[in-house]
Amino acid sequence: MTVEPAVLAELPLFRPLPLEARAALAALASMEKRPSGFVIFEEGDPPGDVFFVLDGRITLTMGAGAGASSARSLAPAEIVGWSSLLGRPRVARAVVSRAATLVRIPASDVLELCERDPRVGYAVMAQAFEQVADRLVDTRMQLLDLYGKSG
Amino acid sequence: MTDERTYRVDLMTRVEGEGRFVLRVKDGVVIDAELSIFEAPRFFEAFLRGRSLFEVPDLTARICGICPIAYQMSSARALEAALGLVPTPEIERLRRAIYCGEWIESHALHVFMLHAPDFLGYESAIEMARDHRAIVERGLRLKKTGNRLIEILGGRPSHPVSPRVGGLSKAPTVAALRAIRDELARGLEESLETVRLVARFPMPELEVDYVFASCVSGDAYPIERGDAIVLSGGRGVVPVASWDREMIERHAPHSNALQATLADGTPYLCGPQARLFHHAEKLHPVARDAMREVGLPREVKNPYRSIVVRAVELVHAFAEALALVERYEVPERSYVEGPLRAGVGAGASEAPRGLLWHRYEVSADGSVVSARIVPPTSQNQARIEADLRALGPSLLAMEHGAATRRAEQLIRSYDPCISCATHFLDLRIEPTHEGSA
Amino acid sequence: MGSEAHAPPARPRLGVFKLASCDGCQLTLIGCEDELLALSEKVDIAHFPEASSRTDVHGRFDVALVEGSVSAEWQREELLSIRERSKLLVTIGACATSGGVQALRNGKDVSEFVRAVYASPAYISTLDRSTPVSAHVSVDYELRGCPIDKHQLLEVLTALLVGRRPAIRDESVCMECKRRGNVCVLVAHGEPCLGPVVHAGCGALCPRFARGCYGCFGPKESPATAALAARLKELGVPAADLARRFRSISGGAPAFADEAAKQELEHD
Amino acid sequence: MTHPTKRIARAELDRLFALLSEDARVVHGPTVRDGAIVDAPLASVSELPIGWTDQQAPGRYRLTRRDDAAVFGFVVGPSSPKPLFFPPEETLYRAERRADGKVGFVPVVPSPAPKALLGVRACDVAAMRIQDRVFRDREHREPRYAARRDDTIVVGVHCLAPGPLCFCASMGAGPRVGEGADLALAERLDAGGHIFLVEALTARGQALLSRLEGSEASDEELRWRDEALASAERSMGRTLDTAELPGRLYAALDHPRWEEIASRCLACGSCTSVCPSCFCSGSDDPSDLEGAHTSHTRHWESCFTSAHGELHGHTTRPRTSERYRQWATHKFGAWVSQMGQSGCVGCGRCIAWCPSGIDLVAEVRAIADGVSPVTMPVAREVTAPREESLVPRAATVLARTVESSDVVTLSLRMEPDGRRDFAPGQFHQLSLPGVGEAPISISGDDGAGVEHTIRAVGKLTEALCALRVGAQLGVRGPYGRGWPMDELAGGPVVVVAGGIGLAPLREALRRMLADPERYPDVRLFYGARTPEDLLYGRELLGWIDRPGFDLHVTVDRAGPTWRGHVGVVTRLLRPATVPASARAILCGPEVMMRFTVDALAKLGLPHTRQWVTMERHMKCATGTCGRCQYGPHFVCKDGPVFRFDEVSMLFGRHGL
Repeated sequence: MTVEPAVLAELPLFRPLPLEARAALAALASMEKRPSGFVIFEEGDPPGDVFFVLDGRITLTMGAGAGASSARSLAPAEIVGWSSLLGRPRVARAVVSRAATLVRIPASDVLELCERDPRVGYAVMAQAFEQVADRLVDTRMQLLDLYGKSG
Repeated sequence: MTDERTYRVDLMTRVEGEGRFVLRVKDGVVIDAELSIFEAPRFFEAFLRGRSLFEVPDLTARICGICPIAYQMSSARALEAALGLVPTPEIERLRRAIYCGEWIESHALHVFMLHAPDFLGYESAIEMARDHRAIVERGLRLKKTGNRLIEILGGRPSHPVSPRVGGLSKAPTVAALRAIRDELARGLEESLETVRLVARFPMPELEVDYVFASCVSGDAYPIERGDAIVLSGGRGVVPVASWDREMIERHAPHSNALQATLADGTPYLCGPQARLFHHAEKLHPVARDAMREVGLPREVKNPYRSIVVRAVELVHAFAEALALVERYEVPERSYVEGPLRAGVGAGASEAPRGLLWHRYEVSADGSVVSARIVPPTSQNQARIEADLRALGPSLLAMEHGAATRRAEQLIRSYDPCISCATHFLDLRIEPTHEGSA
Repeated sequence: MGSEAHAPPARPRLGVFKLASCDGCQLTLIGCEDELLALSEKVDIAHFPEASSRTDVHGRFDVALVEGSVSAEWQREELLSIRERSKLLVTIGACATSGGVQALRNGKDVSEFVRAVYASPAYISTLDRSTPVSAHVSVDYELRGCPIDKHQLLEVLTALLVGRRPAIRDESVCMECKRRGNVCVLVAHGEPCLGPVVHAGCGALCPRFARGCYGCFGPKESPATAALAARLKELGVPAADLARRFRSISGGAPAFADEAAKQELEHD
Repeated sequence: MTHPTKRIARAELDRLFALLSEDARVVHGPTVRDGAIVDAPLASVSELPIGWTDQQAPGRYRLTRRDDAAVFGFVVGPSSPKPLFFPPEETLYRAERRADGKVGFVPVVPSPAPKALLGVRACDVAAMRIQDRVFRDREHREPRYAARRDDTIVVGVHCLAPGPLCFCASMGAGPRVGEGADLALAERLDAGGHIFLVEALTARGQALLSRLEGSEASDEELRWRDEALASAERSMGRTLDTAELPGRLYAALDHPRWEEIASRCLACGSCTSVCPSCFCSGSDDPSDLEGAHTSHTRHWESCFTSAHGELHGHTTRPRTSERYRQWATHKFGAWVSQMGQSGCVGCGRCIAWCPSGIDLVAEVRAIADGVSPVTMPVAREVTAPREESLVPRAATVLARTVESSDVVTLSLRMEPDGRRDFAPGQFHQLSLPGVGEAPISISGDDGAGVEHTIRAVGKLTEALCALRVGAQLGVRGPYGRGWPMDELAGGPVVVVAGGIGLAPLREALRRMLADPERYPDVRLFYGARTPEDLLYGRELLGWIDRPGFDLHVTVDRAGPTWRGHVGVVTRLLRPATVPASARAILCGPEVMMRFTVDALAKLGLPHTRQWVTMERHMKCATGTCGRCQYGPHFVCKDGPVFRFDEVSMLFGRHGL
């Protein structure tokens, strides 16, 4: 499925881009529908594409095996696979927990775009940074055991 | 064919502290009689060195949980001798009162909880209570009264806080001490009952010729004060300060024990029988009547019969305590003080289980230079083993278990206080601790 | 509850054990004159050599009361065995809880001690340190005191039997002293008193008898030993004396041992 | 103010004593014991400390002889009247738990002999008024205190020669004996002789005065007294500026001096114990060997003990600096919002009897002088006191529902009448004789009984969770301030719950859903650790289709079958789900509420539109034990629900 540039305008990460940049990215992007239970990537996989949730729900879990714990579920418009923007392996496992529509873009194309225009690069990275920081806060709250200590 | 029998108990029960005994009889001859103690040493004499002399009664109390006042009193007396302090008669009466509390507590504990089950055939007083609840409850009541008396005068039964060098840190109000009067009066009645009770106990036979050693305390039956030490058998009276020249302690490898004997090697006995022998006429008249009533002689040669002597002393302690409480007035001072000086002093008193002797050397700044403590159980230990040897042949006619119990019962007769003894008794710790490992 | 017949629950088994000690703490159990017989109906006093010839050297226990410190190797071995066989292990008293008065040997040359006391030192086998039970095995509850207080002992036994936390306060002796209406010996008489840093439980006995607390119950929670030492110095207590006061009945407790060491350093 | 005043001779004191002793009244007064002047029952005037005085300095007190025969020629000793009315240790009730699971409670209320107090200083009279307010004249009237305190005759003594540690004038408590005394004496000992001016402050005092032999006091004598009092006021050993002191102390919570004091403070509790107004207490439930018979006892406690700050097995004030700060800020600060007056009367005892010699006045001045104050809450209106004996009543378990592996809901019938009155957000004190007592919030009314959802985290909650239908337990309450149901009406309501925090919110939710006209828009945001920890699952599902109700649930960790949100509850709070006009009520652990409050504030909800429930260890639940004191509030009676701005100053801080 092809992706309309207008779809990218809905995603916070790409909202700062000039129209032509969004159109260029849209040409590289694809849209896919995935059923519940589909594994988008596993923790530790090599870097690859980045995804965005259009609808449905994606759950990220960390720590494979019996001790797996859910980190968070992602709401529409959130980025899935930000670590690829840094060229790092996947830090979590991403599973579709409610049938989802995803936009897929190769991370290398996004990075290339950023390098070409540092202002665009700054805007994209600032957005990505904020989403990552947000997740860090959540993780911290989970570590604090937000619901546990009371009687 | 040789007939060799071994009677042994690896963990002695109903005694204070941990010990075991072995009695071996071969072809009717006792070849080994050994009371050994595997209690770990605690080094009191060693760590007292360098402490302030005022701390000594608090520390020596910790030698024994049953007779701490005896330790406090003997050490305080020794230190007073070193400093040249002379407590007033009022202070001495207070000391006698608290010491009576300890006699009551310790004798009631021993007579009812530790020794009586032997005579009536039980493993413990708790078990005995199923059939003889009234007797056990009486024992507990008497013991409680002793403890209460100590509490009023010293705060708590074990390691009371008031005894100090020079006297007691604080004297009770008249009302506080009188509060125990009725309890003591009832205890006096019940202790008389106790004499009658234990006098009826079936008594195993054993006759021993003892050399008796006991404190002399003026005209009084000796409790809290030893002016001198008297020996029987024409051996005369020894000043407290030179007791360590009359008596020697020997490290006897065969018995694992540091044993005291007289200088000529004669074992001697201290404790209730010795006190009665030397001082029967000084007992309170009520106690003397009780003696007469049950036909107890002044010289008790059967060690098992010490339970009756203890009961008589219980009567005496109650009568004495009652009199002291009734006559009590708050003294001007509850302790005497004086300047520090370098010196040496010895002191003795009569712990419930016998003569307790202390000697200290102190420096001019009031710290302890050296300490020596000779507790009753160490003095009696050679005697205990000698008595075991005497008992040996009579056991051969008995079933083995009963014979072993009879031997253990004999050791209990001396009310041995093993923790007290430990700090000086030899500790040849055997590789296997058969008692509990 | 249904109507089906239930066998009465087995009485919990109690064991009383002794290491290096004076017997005063286990004597406290016999000293519960009013409660002893009732207690023996509620619990099976299966091993208590001081009180009964019925012993169970190898048995299992629901509650083990351990008196005394570890000061010989065989005691360490016995302790490991007691721990293995007991559901709950309760230390009773200062020896078991902090090493006791015999911990005064710690840090000293014990062979010299042995020579000082014993005529034939060759026979003596002992560890060079007297250590608390908790240095060797895990402890479920530590009951303080030299000796322990009988009401606290009953409270611990009751709480363990009923299944609640023992109501034993870790406050200072001052709290007890004030509740009793004693006049503070430190403030009113300048008497050195360890009460402000010592664990309550004795009923503030020493101040009641006009003397300063000497620390039978060991340090309270967060004991301000340095602050107290500073204050006592203002009152004229020399460092060497302070060191001895902290290194006494509960001298093996780390808070007191550390303060004593500080004062000894200063003195030297 | 003129009161009838007589001049009596020194010898007439004996008659006064005899009058006070009438009707078997026990006369308490100062006397010499153990090197100090202490309070004790007296047999005669001769037992008063005639010719004695005291010398006081920080950490030092010495009794010395005067060179005259003054009867009241000293300041104050270590004991105050406090223990006569609020004993250091007492039994409040006895409880029984029978083999059949039934429980019984018998209150212990003393019937003491009536008392007269002779020679009470102005500061102590003021302290008695403070204690009256704590135990008798506020929302609750504690019958034991009242039994000891009512019908007590108080003969005060004007303080004409204050000591070096005195500062009653700064605290408005002296040196003139004020309200609370029946008679006030002024002792005059000069060349003119040894006399007393006796002033009647009450009708009862007047009646006594009329029976004393003496003449009406002359103008000269009254002038002498007033001048002596004025001079005493000027010669106080210490002074303290109390203007806006609460606000200044609370503004200085981070002052480095608190830590410095901790290097001198022994945290021994001597100061609070000698304080004539300190009222904090702890309680124990000693039982017999079976736990069948229990006594509930209360004892003096101190904010310097670890137990006092205990909350769920850890202590909230582990540091001495925090404990000292708690004491000083309570005494001079929180007390004002709680009782309408400072807790300090300036008697100086805490300075004299501090073994370390810490000078409270100097410390407070060092910390609070020159600090700009924060705004403090005002004291709440004192309602007519209602009898509060602190004795539980029996309740019977009607139903037991297992909510999760460690959470159980018990529906309880209150014996004997089955009443079910409570407000959503209030709590009950649930107890099991022999095991203990704890505050448990009320989670609902099921039409037959009052529901309590309990998580098994300790010995008591484990035992409560194990109770079977038909078993009994003890209940006190309901206590506390619940959710602001009236203020929530009208607009959108956001309800945020974490874990078991849904329990105290459930009844509020039920009532809102049952009344859609008042509560047209209710949104529940609920987070739990795992799907298994979610409470009331079936009931929540039943609510989903209600018009005007929105449910958002999230869990921290989920298995593969979970299709819902994963992540912390704050992630659910977005502009799309939280209208800026909403009011919010929150319940969960403190850390969860802290993040939630911030998230809601970002979405436009000011602190004044958010309510939280506070957790503290509620022991007495009536504002008399001091355990749950939280800054200027008692959580048990001023909370547990607070509008967030009432606690925002303290929220999330350590050591409070």
